[in-house]
Amino acid sequence: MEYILIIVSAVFVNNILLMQFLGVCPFLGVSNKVSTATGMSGAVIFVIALATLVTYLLQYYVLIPLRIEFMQTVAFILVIAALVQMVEIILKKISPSLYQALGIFLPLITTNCAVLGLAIIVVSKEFAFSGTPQMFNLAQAVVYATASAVGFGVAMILFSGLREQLDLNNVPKAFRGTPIALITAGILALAFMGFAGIV
Amino acid sequence: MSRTFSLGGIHPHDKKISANREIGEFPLVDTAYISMSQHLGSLSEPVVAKGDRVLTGQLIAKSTGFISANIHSPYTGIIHNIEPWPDLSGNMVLHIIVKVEEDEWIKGIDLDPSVERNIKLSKEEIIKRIAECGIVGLGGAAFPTHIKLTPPPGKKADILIINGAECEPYLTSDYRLMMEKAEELLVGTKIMMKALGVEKAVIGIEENKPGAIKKLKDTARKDYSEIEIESLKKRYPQGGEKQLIDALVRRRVPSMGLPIDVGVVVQNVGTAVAVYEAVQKNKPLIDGIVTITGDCLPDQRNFRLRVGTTFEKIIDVVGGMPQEAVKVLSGGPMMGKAISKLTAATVKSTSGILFLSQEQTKRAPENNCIRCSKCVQACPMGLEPYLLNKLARASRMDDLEENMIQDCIECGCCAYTCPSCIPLLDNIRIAKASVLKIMRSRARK
Amino acid sequence: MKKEEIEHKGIVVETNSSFVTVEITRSSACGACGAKSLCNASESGIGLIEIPAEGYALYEKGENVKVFLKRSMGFKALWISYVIPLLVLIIILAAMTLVKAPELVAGLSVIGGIAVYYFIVWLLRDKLKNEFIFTLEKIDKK
Amino acid sequence: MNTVLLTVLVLSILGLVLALVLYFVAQKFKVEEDPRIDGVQEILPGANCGGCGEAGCRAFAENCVKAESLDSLFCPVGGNETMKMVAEYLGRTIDEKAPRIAVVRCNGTCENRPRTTIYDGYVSCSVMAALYAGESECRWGCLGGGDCVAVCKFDAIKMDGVTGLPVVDEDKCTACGACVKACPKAIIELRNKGPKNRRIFVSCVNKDKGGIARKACGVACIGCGKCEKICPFDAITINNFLAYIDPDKCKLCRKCVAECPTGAIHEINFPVRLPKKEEAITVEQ
Amino acid sequence: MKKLLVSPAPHIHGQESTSKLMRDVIIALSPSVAVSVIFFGLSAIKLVLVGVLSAVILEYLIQKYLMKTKVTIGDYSAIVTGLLLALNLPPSAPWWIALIGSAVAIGVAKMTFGGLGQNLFNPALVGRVFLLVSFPVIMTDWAIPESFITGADASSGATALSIVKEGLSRGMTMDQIFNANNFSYGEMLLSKIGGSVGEVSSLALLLGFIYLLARKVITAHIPLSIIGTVMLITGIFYLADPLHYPDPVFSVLTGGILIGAIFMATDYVTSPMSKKGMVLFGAGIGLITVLIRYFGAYPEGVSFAILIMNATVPLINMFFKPKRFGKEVKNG
Amino acid sequence: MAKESTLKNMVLTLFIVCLATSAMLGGAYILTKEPIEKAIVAKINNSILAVVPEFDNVPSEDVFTKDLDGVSYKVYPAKKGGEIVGYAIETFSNAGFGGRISLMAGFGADGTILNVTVISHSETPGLGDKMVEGKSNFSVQFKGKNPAEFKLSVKKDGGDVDAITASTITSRAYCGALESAYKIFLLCTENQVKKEAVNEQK
Amino acid sequence: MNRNNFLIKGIFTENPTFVLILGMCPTLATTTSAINGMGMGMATTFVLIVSNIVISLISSQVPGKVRIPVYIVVIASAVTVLQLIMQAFTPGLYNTLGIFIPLIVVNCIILGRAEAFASKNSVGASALDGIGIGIGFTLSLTVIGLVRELLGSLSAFGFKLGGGDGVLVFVLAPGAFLVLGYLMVLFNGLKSKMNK
Ligand SMILES: Cc1cc2nc3c(=O)[nH]c(=O)nc-3n(C[C@H](O)[C@H](O)[C@H](O)COP(=O)(O)O)c2cc1C
Ligand SMILES: Cc1cc2nc3c(=O)[nH]c(=O)nc-3n(C[C@H](O)[C@H](O)[C@H](O)COP(=O)(O)O)c2cc1C
Ligand SMILES: Cc1cc2nc3c(=O)[nH]c(=O)nc-3n(C[C@H](O)[C@H](O)[C@H](O)COP(=O)(O)O)c2cc1C
Ligand SMILES: Cc1cc2nc3c(=O)[nH]c(=O)nc-3n(C[C@H](O)[C@H](O)[C@H](O)CO)c2cc1C
Ligand code: SF4
Ligand code: SF4
Ligand code: SF4
Ligand code: SF4
Ligand code: FES
Repeated sequence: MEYILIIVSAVFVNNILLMQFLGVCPFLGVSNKVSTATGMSGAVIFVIALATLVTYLLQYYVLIPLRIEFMQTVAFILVIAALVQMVEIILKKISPSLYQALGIFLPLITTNCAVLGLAIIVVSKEFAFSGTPQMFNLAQAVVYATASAVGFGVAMILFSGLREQLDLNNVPKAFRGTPIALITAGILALAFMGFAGIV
Repeated sequence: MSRTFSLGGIHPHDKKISANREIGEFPLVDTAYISMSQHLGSLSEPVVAKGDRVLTGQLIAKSTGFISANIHSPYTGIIHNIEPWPDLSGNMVLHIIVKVEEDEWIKGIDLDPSVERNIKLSKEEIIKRIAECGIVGLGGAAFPTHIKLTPPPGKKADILIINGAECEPYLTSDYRLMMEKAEELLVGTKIMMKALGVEKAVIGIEENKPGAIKKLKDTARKDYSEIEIESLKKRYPQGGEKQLIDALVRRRVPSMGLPIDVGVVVQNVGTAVAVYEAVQKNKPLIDGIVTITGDCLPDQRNFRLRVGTTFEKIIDVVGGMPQEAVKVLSGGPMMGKAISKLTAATVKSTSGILFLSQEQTKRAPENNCIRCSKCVQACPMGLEPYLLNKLARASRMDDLEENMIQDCIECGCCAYTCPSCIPLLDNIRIAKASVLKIMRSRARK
Repeated sequence: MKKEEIEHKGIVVETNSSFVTVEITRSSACGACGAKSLCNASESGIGLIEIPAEGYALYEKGENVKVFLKRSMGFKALWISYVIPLLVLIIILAAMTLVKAPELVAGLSVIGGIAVYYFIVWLLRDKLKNEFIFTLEKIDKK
Repeated sequence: MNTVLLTVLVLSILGLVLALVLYFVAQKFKVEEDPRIDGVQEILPGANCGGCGEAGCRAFAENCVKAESLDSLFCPVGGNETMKMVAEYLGRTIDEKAPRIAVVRCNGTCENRPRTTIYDGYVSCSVMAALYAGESECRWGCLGGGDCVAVCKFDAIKMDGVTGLPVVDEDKCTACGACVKACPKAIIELRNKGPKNRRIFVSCVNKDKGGIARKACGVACIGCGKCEKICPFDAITINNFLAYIDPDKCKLCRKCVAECPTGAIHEINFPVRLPKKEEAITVEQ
Repeated sequence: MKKLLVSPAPHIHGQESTSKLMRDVIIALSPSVAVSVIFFGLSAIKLVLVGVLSAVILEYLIQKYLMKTKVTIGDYSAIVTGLLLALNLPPSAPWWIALIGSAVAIGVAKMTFGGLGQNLFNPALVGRVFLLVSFPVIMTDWAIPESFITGADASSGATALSIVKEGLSRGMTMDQIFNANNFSYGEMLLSKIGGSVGEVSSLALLLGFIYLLARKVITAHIPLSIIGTVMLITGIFYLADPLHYPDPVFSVLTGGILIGAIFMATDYVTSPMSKKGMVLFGAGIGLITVLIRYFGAYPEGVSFAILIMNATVPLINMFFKPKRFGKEVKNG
Repeated sequence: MAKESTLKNMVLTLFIVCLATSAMLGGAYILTKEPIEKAIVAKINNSILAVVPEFDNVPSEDVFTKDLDGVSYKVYPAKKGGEIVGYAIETFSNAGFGGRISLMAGFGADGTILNVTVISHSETPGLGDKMVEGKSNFSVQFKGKNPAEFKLSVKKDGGDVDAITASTITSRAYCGALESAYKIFLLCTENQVKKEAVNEQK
Repeated sequence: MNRNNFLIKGIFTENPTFVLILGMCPTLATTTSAINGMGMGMATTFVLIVSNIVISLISSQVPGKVRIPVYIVVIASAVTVLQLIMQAFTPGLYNTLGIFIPLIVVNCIILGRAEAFASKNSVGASALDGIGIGIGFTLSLTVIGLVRELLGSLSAFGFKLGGGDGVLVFVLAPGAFLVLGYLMVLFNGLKSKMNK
């Protein structure tokens, strides 16, 4: 039950994109096509899950024991950057054709707010769905981060569909591009407010 | 129970105001303009020269290719000239111009009106005769009939469908033909069945022509038990061949396919009668039944009209251009072509001339698409016209292809229903041509 | 070209008896931006694509070409490289949590599990190679 | 102090690992972009118009750097000057292309060419062209649907409300050729802009016989051949009753203009000299 | 000689036009307007007038002076938007609420996207949700203003749903709540329970539904699938725990389900194109509505549910194409 | 311009950069360590100061925890001259509109609520955040009330508290948090009483 | 480049928010009020200036292929220093801006400037560039914050301007998107008008 609450909360109620504003740049930039948005979401979910896992371990088994929590930002960003690059190298090493197929299909995933933001959130915020607020344990942290990434994906995919339709519509010139995307996102966020209070 | 096709369709007012007028003979004209492009495919090649005298029914131009047809002289007279002459859309097409003198038929044509029931020719002879007589489909596309009767290797027809739907509003030529030449039609059907080697034929007729249904059923009851007469719901485009096949035998012609892919050949009733006349009477295709109609016309008529008569002449005969008429169509209001040159002449497949008034035909200004999905619901091919229109305007060719624009039969249901008066079909038609070109060029690679 | 294919423009940079190497051109105006190598929005990071030369012998260096890949292949690549490892991650994590393993152990075994997964994929690399096939087409220059 | 040491330790280790990772990335992986691409791009106008046939200026720049020769590459917006700069930058040579401009070869204004039908469909040249010959008797001439106007990215071509013909704005036209492709009647041609923007061309595409052409339009080329005869440079040829002036051969002597009985030959940007020519110009305006 | 008119086929056009369709929607809404005027008197008239007028005037001003395009208030769609917005407000709302709502509906949700047919979200609902989120106090105050007929017995001051939600949160059972408040189905059909201006009489709304169906303005796919889903899900909850969940009929008759399903989810512009898609769309709305009602902070979720499903419409259209005539592609 | 990218070069550069920046970081950390700690302590002390009467001890040093329903709460006793004059209890509720609401509630020795401040919350600005002192009169109504006779629930639920308009959820959560704090207070004083009783027995 | 232009560039021609559309997350998240927006803007400006200076100092010594990691380390350190300082001296603002302070690290503006400008220019020019862009960013955020604050709570820089509550959405998430969207249109309109 607790995990269900975590998931619903992360995907819908506190959607990282629409409610917490993490990862807005790729949201505005890559969401032109449904297929690309889907692919991007898949990749981002994995990267976020893995990055959260690693940074969680880093936080609790390196930084805190050494009492250098203030190094969090530097350490996290370096680890995440290296991790993302490493996944790509590994993929390229494993099968160049697989990597090429992926590359031609997806935009490059680099670190963005969502990855770093979630890594920091899960180790610094207390959560309480019932009882005493606590820091997340590892499983909760990863589930929360993954679910948030799924929420990011849901918003991205919905939005890419809307974008594809807008492409064919006759949006006034002044609004074309980013402004209409922002306004659409605003209305989408308005709609998502309906989920308020579910968790 | 009347049958009908499964997707889409619309119900325009049918306005068959000339239904009760018997087929009349059209008077002789002074000059006939015979187009060399009376069929789908390449132009025919004249076999006569300027100054030659030709007889009615004499071969004057020969088929030049696979999808091409012979052309015969509709009148007796002197070849005045062979030169480009505007067709009804104003484009110059090679015409043979005949100064008409009289109406002397060439020998070998049986002009006896009695019905010749006995089919003597063999399968091969039938097809040869049809080709010689220059028969083309009279349902609109003017596709050479002998080719349709020779299925490509590996394909086999098992049903012949005779298209008597005449779903276009106003037109009554097929109806009159079924009323007045019922038995010839049935014999023609049997000839084609023989040519195709099929055991079964179905004639589909829209239920707003109860007279024709009754007449054919009565006639068929005697000796034509292998020919079924089916009544069809009144719903446009019941006569579209894919729809008709769906309605009558519940087979779906695949996308980009032909009726023969599902073992069916479709022929128009006029074609069937023309086949009868060619095979049994050796008469080439030089005339056809034409409805001349329109609400603003005082006197609507059905004529047996020779090929090569100018529209000007026809208008004269029916009493001049009506005051209110602003648009003259060759064909029905849904698929017919607007005539821009009255000096142009009729061709084999001309089936009607329709006068429309400003009020009936003026296009309303286009508004934004309100995504009402009425076009989607009307499209008999299950396409999304609104989307095709938008994609076409954005020149998104690959998306158009994915959304099966090539399946559009250009029936116009979408444009007819659209409450926002969007010229859906205008855009779809152009884009469809471009997409087909792209597809072909890819296929060639 | 059909919609089921992803298409990129590129230039042939090398040909030899076994491979045609194509460099993908950045296709959007993004390419001009100073921050492109860091930006999430800019397009594809891949540069070179090697295509088995069979049938493409006529291609010359410097030629403008289009590279195609079936869209479904793109999704397949996505599954193999990201989605399945994600499932591996979650399953191992769930299992370790259920058996109440210490977090450090759980975390490290997840990383180990993913490593094993990638290793298995590596073992299958020859099979994969034949899966993801690109096609080439010359661009007609007018 | 302990903390500082730890900090240094941790960061240094991280830095080391990162360096290794990135070393492999760089070794195995990234295609280092040719820095010259940036250079070329800076030279380009940056309109990202696609006139060159590429997705944008960047792609064009990449092409310039990588292609074996610059011959088949041309930026219509920047024109020769830009291409020269690009060639200089890359240390290559190019043939100079004469600057060009879009020319509308139809003068069938409402006055010159009476309308015989009224078009009442979707206003688009391609739709009209597929349907029929056009509102006038001339089946070659401009349909006035403005497909060329719609396609121009530079706002360089406008419909003249009075004549019903498109007019090219000399200052804005980049000779990208988009309108040429869009016109279903092949009326627009890219011609040499000419010295001082002066050029002479036959403003008609009617290939019908003289009589028919003349009947359809008062200023049609009737293929009489007078210009062909008078041209001292053999620049004019007549095919299908239609004269064509080869822009590369034409020396702008203006003899043909005076000779044309219908005024189908247009001269642009010449000083007004003979009263007769004034007439021709008024017709054009 | 007479100049002939030339155009591509088809040469005739059906009877439908945008303005006729919109007029039909207005006609279908008129019973509800009438009922609301009877029950809420001047305040209903005031809200409807302000809503409609400001919508139309704003559309006119924006088209004329900001967008400088053709003015299309003649298609009546702005009237529909204004009317539906007004019908979705609490009767006690002040006039400026209707004004702001219309401004957001027309200005933000419709004109920003390019006007009629271009918007992605239902304008009236964007207006309403904007108001709900911005002015929750006003928008959830169901005090019933003076009415033409004696308002005394009708002024419960809260919607049935909020009463239920409130009651449940205080640990009451459904029966207790029903008894305490004298709910009955007859009242719900004819309107005795508080609610938005237009939600008040289910009967009037159903009348409009029948009219729209008869005139073929809408098909029944979306409304029926919404109502069906709501009944199904609330039915399951009801069967599982009748003490704490209302029965399905109550669930459908209360709140905005009917007006939402009949008039707002069916808005052409923001609903799917294919039949299958419509059914899915409706089911989604039903599901989210119940979810919000039962688990969310808001007592009512129809508006949010429709807006959320509006966002899925492009995807639905992409994946639920109409049944094609000939699927198999040959020799492509 | 840039140096060649050999392995040695790269490792060296990164290493040096890391070394330099980390040294700088460590330095910055040491320099700011004290002010940061002070800021944190000050925050707690300030909120304690705001809710309990004058005291002469350092409550954050005397802090102890009490458990209620499996949840532990921090209690800061305020003493004057060794005598307990009140408790500042850090309490919370998870039932807020935006999740968790943390309060610092000050009780006098007799159980009257002296003052309440909001430590953290994520309620809606303009609605739920009116519970924050100074933003509306909501928090004022608790001052000087003794929960023994002042029922800590909103009037809608039969209590004595005037809810914030349209923010019943927040108001309920706030009351809930206070309720728990009061119970903790009772636990504390119970012990006290017991202790006193024991003392007396002795 | 003309040195005096750095302000025009930052505020106008290369305004990071409205023209480059970078760093959208903090722009949307922290502009619930003018003060918060300004605080975030100033924090970012600090990092921008420091990183620009440092990077322009060291860039000539950095091999091409470790450029990015070196930049990241520099930027992250600058951010950490900022974090420490804010925690120590402005704990209130630090808490309000929350997670978006560490996220300055991934703000594309900073890496973008490092790549595009600081690595190729002198220390002085880089510092000015940082100041210009920083001011542009701060100004944008302040304006967005001000608009949202005005509409949403009828106050400006914390001063109440009238009775009543304002239109609540504007301080909530949807309002952030809407205000930024419309301001962007306004900005573009202004810009094109000025260009004429
Ligand atoms: C929309 C549409 C409607 C048609 N309606 C008729 C019709 O009413 N009667 C008819 O004989 N052919 C009609 N046709 C033509 C038929 O599809 C088919 O081509 C014809 O029956 C074949 O016979 P033919 O080769 O003898 O002409 C229609 C075609 C289309 C696309
Ligand atoms: C390009 C083309 C090729 C065709 N090829 C054949 C064919 O090989 N065999 C055949 O029986 N009919 C063929 N048809 C005829 C069609 O099946 C159809 O009967 C004809 O287009 C007239 O249909 P309509 O009147 O509905 O437009 C062909 C038609 C077209 C347009
Ligand atoms: C955007 C928004 C934010 C809200 N924030 C709060 C809040 O912070 N606290 C709260 O108690 N209710 C909040 N609500 C809930 C409603 O105001 C509603 O009144 C609540 O469900 C309780 O209703 P009542 O006070 O009338 O019983 C919010 C509603 C909306 C639309
Ligand atoms: C059946 C039907 C339902 C409609 N429902 C709405 C609605 O719920 N909200 C609205 O703003 N407009 C509605 N309209 C009007 C119109 O479609 C709407 O203003 C467009 O969304 C504006 O682009 C409706 C129109 C029709 C025909
Ligand atoms: S014209 Fe084409 S798209 Fe339109 S209804 Fe007919 S088949 Fe469908
Ligand atoms: S019928 Fe017209 S308005 Fe309706 S969806 Fe189709 S194109 Fe749009
Ligand atoms: S489209 Fe035609 S007019 Fe416009 S710039 Fe290109 S060549 Fe010139
Ligand atoms: S020049 Fe060609 S494209 Fe332009 S309006 Fe005339 S016909 Fe149309
Ligand atoms: S600021 Fe760019 S993704 Fe967040």
